[in-house]
Amino acid sequence: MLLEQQLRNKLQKKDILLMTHIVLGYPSFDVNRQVIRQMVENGVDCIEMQIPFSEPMADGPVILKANQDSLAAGTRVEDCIAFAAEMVSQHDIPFLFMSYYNILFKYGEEAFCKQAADVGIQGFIIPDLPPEMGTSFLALADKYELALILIYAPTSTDERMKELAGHGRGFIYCVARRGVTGKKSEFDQNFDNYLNRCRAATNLPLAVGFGIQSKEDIEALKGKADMAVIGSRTIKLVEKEGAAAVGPFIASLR
Amino acid sequence: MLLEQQLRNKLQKKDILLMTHIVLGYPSFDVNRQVIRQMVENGVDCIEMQIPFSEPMADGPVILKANQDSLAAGTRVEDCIAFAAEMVSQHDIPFLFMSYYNILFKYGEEAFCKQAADVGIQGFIIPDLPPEMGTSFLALADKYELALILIYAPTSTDERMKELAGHGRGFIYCVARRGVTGKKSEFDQNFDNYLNRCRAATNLPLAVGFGIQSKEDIEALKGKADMAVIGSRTIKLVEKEGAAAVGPFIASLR
Amino acid sequence: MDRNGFFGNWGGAYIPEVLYQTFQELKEEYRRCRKDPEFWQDYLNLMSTYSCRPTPLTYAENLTHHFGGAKIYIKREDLNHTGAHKANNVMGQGLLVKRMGKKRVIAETGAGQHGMATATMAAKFGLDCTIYMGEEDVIRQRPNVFWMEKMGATVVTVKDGSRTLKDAINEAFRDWVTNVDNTHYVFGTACGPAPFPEMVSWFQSIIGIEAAEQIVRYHGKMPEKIYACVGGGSNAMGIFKRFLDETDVELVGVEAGGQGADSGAHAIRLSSPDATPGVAQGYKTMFLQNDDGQMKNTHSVAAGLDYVGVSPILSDLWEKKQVRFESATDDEVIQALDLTMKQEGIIPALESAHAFAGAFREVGQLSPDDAIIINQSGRGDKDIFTIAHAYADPSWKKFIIGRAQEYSK
Amino acid sequence: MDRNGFFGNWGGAYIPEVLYQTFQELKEEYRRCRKDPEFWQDYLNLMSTYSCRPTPLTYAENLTHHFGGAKIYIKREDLNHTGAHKANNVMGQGLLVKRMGKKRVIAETGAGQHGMATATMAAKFGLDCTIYMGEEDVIRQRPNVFWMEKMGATVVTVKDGSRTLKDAINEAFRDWVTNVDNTHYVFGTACGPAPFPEMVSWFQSIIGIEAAEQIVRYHGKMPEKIYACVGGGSNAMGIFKRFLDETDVELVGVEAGGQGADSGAHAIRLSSPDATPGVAQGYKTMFLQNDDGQMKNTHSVAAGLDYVGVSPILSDLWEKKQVRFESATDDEVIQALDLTMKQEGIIPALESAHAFAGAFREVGQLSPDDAIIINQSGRGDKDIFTIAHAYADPSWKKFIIGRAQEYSK
Ligand SMILES: Cc1ncc(COP(=O)(O)O)c(C=O)c1O
Ligand SMILES: Cc1ncc(COP(=O)(O)O)c(C=O)c1O
Repeated sequence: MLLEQQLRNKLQKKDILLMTHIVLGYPSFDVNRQVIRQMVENGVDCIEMQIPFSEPMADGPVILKANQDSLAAGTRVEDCIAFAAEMVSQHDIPFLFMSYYNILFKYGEEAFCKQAADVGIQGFIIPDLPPEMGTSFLALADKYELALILIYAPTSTDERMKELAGHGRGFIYCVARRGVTGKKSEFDQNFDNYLNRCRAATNLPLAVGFGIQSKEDIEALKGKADMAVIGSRTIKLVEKEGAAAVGPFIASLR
Repeated sequence: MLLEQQLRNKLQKKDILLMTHIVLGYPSFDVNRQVIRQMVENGVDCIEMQIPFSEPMADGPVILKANQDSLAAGTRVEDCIAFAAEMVSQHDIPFLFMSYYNILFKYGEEAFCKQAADVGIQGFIIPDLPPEMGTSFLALADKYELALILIYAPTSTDERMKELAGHGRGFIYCVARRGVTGKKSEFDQNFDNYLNRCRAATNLPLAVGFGIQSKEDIEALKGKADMAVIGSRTIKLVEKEGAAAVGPFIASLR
Repeated sequence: MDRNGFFGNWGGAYIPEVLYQTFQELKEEYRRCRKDPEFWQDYLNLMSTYSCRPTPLTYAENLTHHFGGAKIYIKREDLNHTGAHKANNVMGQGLLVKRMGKKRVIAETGAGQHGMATATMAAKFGLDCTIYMGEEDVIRQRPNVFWMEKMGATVVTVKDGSRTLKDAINEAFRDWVTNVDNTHYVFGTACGPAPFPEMVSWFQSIIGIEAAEQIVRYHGKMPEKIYACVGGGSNAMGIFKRFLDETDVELVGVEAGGQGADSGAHAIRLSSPDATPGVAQGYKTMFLQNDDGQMKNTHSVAAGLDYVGVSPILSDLWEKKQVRFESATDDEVIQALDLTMKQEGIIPALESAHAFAGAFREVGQLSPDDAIIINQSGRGDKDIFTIAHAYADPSWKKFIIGRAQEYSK
Repeated sequence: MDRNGFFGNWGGAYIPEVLYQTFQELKEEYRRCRKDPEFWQDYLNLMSTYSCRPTPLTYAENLTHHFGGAKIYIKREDLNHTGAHKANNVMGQGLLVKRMGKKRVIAETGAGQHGMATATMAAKFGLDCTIYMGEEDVIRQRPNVFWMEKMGATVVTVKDGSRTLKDAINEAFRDWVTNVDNTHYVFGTACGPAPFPEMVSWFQSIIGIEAAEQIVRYHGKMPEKIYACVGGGSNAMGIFKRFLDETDVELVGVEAGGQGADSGAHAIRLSSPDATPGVAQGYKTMFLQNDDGQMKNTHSVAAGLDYVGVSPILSDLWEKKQVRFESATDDEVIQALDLTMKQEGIIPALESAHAFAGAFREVGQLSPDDAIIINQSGRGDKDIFTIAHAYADPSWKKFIIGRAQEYSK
């Protein structure tokens, strides 16, 4: 079943879904394992697993450091794929790969899609691959029934949003604000107008990411968005209080 | 009696005359006193007393340092004139002032000539005052019967020598070589040719200076020059062995 | 450049969605400027009154006799205001920023030359300015940092990754996506997402346009070869562009050989097998990366050449064999610098000295009837710390130690 | 200049007899060059291909608005090769030396700029080169010393007297009287025995010739006032000369006020009562000396202005009230420098900054319809140690201390 359908099914039972994010190999695959278990057990609906890249242009200090430390610890792409296979087999929620285009490009677009499909990954988030640059990759993703999630930003015009909607699969990742990951966002009137524009532009489910940190944030999104994305927040949590703290935190969000 | 005549008289009795040089106030007027006494007692025929100047452009390291130390010790032009008066009254040989033009210029050309004449100075050596620059001063020197000694250099053309001869008084100071005071000179064939040119250009007595250090040097000059000039050599001697060493050294030169 | 910003297989604009709209506007404004003859005229006026364009083409008579081959001419970008070709690009983008009405500029810098140039432009055009500079370069190029700050710019030391140029670029992009509305990113070289490679090359093309006119005036015909050092590729594109259609003129790009092509410690992207196609910092080109696509650390004595990528336009010209690429090691570069100083009284920047080293290797074999042009992209003054260091000059060390003692009091 | 080298009551040639003949030859050759239109043409060609003459005249729009008075134009001698107007004089004398067939040049230097320029010229013309530099200046201007040596010159540190410019000049004369046959003394400013004051001014006059043409082109008429800093007087004479007959143009020379006109620690020869007529270093002018005629120590933050004498031509113009003289203190100069960097992105040498300080004081009172020209004799890069020091920049100190620790290992 395609990612979009899976999410729609979940949305039958919940008024908003939760997607979380981890950086593979940071602080270690072992800790990744514990964190993911806690996330799943506490009702996370979807997890994006970031394959670390040396030039994470769109990421803020927290995830940037996670990328660098993971690589410094020797994380390879093959390790990430193997770990993904393990997670998919153990947990019954959709998993996505998040990374920068060079990782896929260097691996080989088709080889990567094939591998991802084989291990049961449902889709990709690639912040530096707008559809103009990803024509061949979009085709391959469809061929292997993988959803290439596209991104909306507050700076996107209505016209641009429509264009992206045409290429998007699974859901649209709405970046809550200008800037990189990690900083707090304001969910004010401007934000609502922005989400309304997003909604008007596409029928795909809307996920909202960047700076979502608390139950309040998520409450504020109910009825406006279909999925909330928790990114840096859990990474900081694990750094401070360890993997065990993730479960309670996730639970506290709903 | 004019300087030239005095020297000619001395030349009746000696085959070569000796002129020595001191820097006033270096290392002190006291030492100057002792040194001059020793020079006179050992048969020096003429003494040039250098009034220190802060920019002794034509002097080498030894005399340069003497100038600076004398000034650092507080030597003033007035002190030099007073000291000259004392020497002239005590010793029966001609004394000359050697200095750079600014000292006389700043004092006032006429004022300085008058003063010098009053205290019995016989003439001046001013390395940075060629006759073209000294028209007024030459006239004043004549008025006060002071000899402005002019200088020949190996680079002077015959024509230039003739021109200088016309303005020169007392004797001509023949610089033995290119360069500043203090370094040894070669008294070779070139040098002889040079002295011949000097002799041909003027009837004034010829003094030879720059780098004369020993009896041999002076022997070499006999018959060619009328006066040998000992400069830096005695200053170094006083620095090393004290004033008392000057007498024996002078004696050893003839 | 095709409509997606590609040159053959290279280039493009791999940018986060947040920047999409800005790039549309930038491309639009850039297109307008290219169509508007007045813009180029304004640019020429600015460069001839604020900097000293046209820069001279100097006949290096002593070097020519030293090697006994072709006549050596040096294009003197070192005489630009701020001391390098970087001014050409920055002033051009400055005029663009004024048209776009943005009030703040940011820039990355490696050697500090581009940072200096941008800080200078910002002061002249009354713009706020933030410069991102890798920690290692901040140390290598301290004097430039001092001047940038004195001209009112904020210099941010980047401590991520390899702490050099590429990391400064990432950090600048992070600033841009955050402040996109009022900020223009003055990209410093012919790399990055379209339209930067083409736009920067356009502004720099003034070098070659002048050089072509000058060499014909002095030498009577086109040169045999033209040498330029290649970091990101802007000074090379700047002097090459005009000559691309002159098929008899060989264009030679000299990359940073660092400690040698086999040492791994270099920045050779096109003239060694170490680099492979990749996509980073918003564009596709030949990158020094490992099998996973992770960028490697590079090395060069010249901060401005110490970079993992290279202009996509040059990758295209390389693939099409329109430009030949060589490299020069740190040692060869210091030797070339030494020879040039002693023979001509000219002090090339360490970056530029790569072009000299590359040319010196070959010029002896050419005929005295022919001429070559070396592009002196900048002056070496800025490199005194690096160069004095490379010479291990004892009196320099003594001087620095003395100064430090004063400061430690 | 009359036949004895005087300008009114000033100048002359008070030289030891050993040099008489050389000066005859020098004067002769100089006269021939002045009569020979080809010589000036060769000079222009050299300066436009090796340096970047004509140097720009930059309209300082921001400074103009800042002061709200006359339009401020800056003559950009800083863009010369080696970074100052000194190149104009040195290259001219270089051509002269080639005609005279001498094989060795010597020079004094204060700021190091003239030494740099001479070492550069010597490298280009293949001449042996020895530079005399006061110990204090060697310390103040270390980077220049480094470059001079790298260009093959021998730099002799002068430890006599005040260990600054005047002592370097004496030492250079001592070398000259010793090696007069094969050596030319490249005097660095419009001082010294005739024909140097006039000859140096002649070579520098290219500044004013260009500036006059440029200001009329940009501004439509002659400027109200022209400001130049005055050390020995060469950059001032260089820009003033062309305007001496333009009686409506006021010429203003700015001397080094050091710690203040009353502090005794300054180098004000013409705009304070401290100086008196004197004769030293081969010429007659206004000197800072005591009642006995002994030269005093001078002080300026700018090594190039830290000198006891001044061009006899300027003393004459001062006496005849054709040039007005002012002074600027070290502090005013640092402030003017700071403002110029932030407003225009231009970094004047500390010497030049005196001219800026002098102009800033007055420009506000002039009409916006009028214009002034400030002669930027050189660029400030060379002064980084002095300027960073003056700012007591902490990160700079930290940097130097860090470097020193490396070197102390
Ligand atoms: C003087 C100089 N030359 C060359 C370069 C390399 O850049 P590019 O290859 O874009 O000319 C730099 C970069 O900072 C530089 O400062
Ligand atoms: C940049 C600069 N300006 C001015 C001067 C002062 O010399 P002058 O008065 O001869 O121009 C110097 C002397 O070194 C200098 O380096």
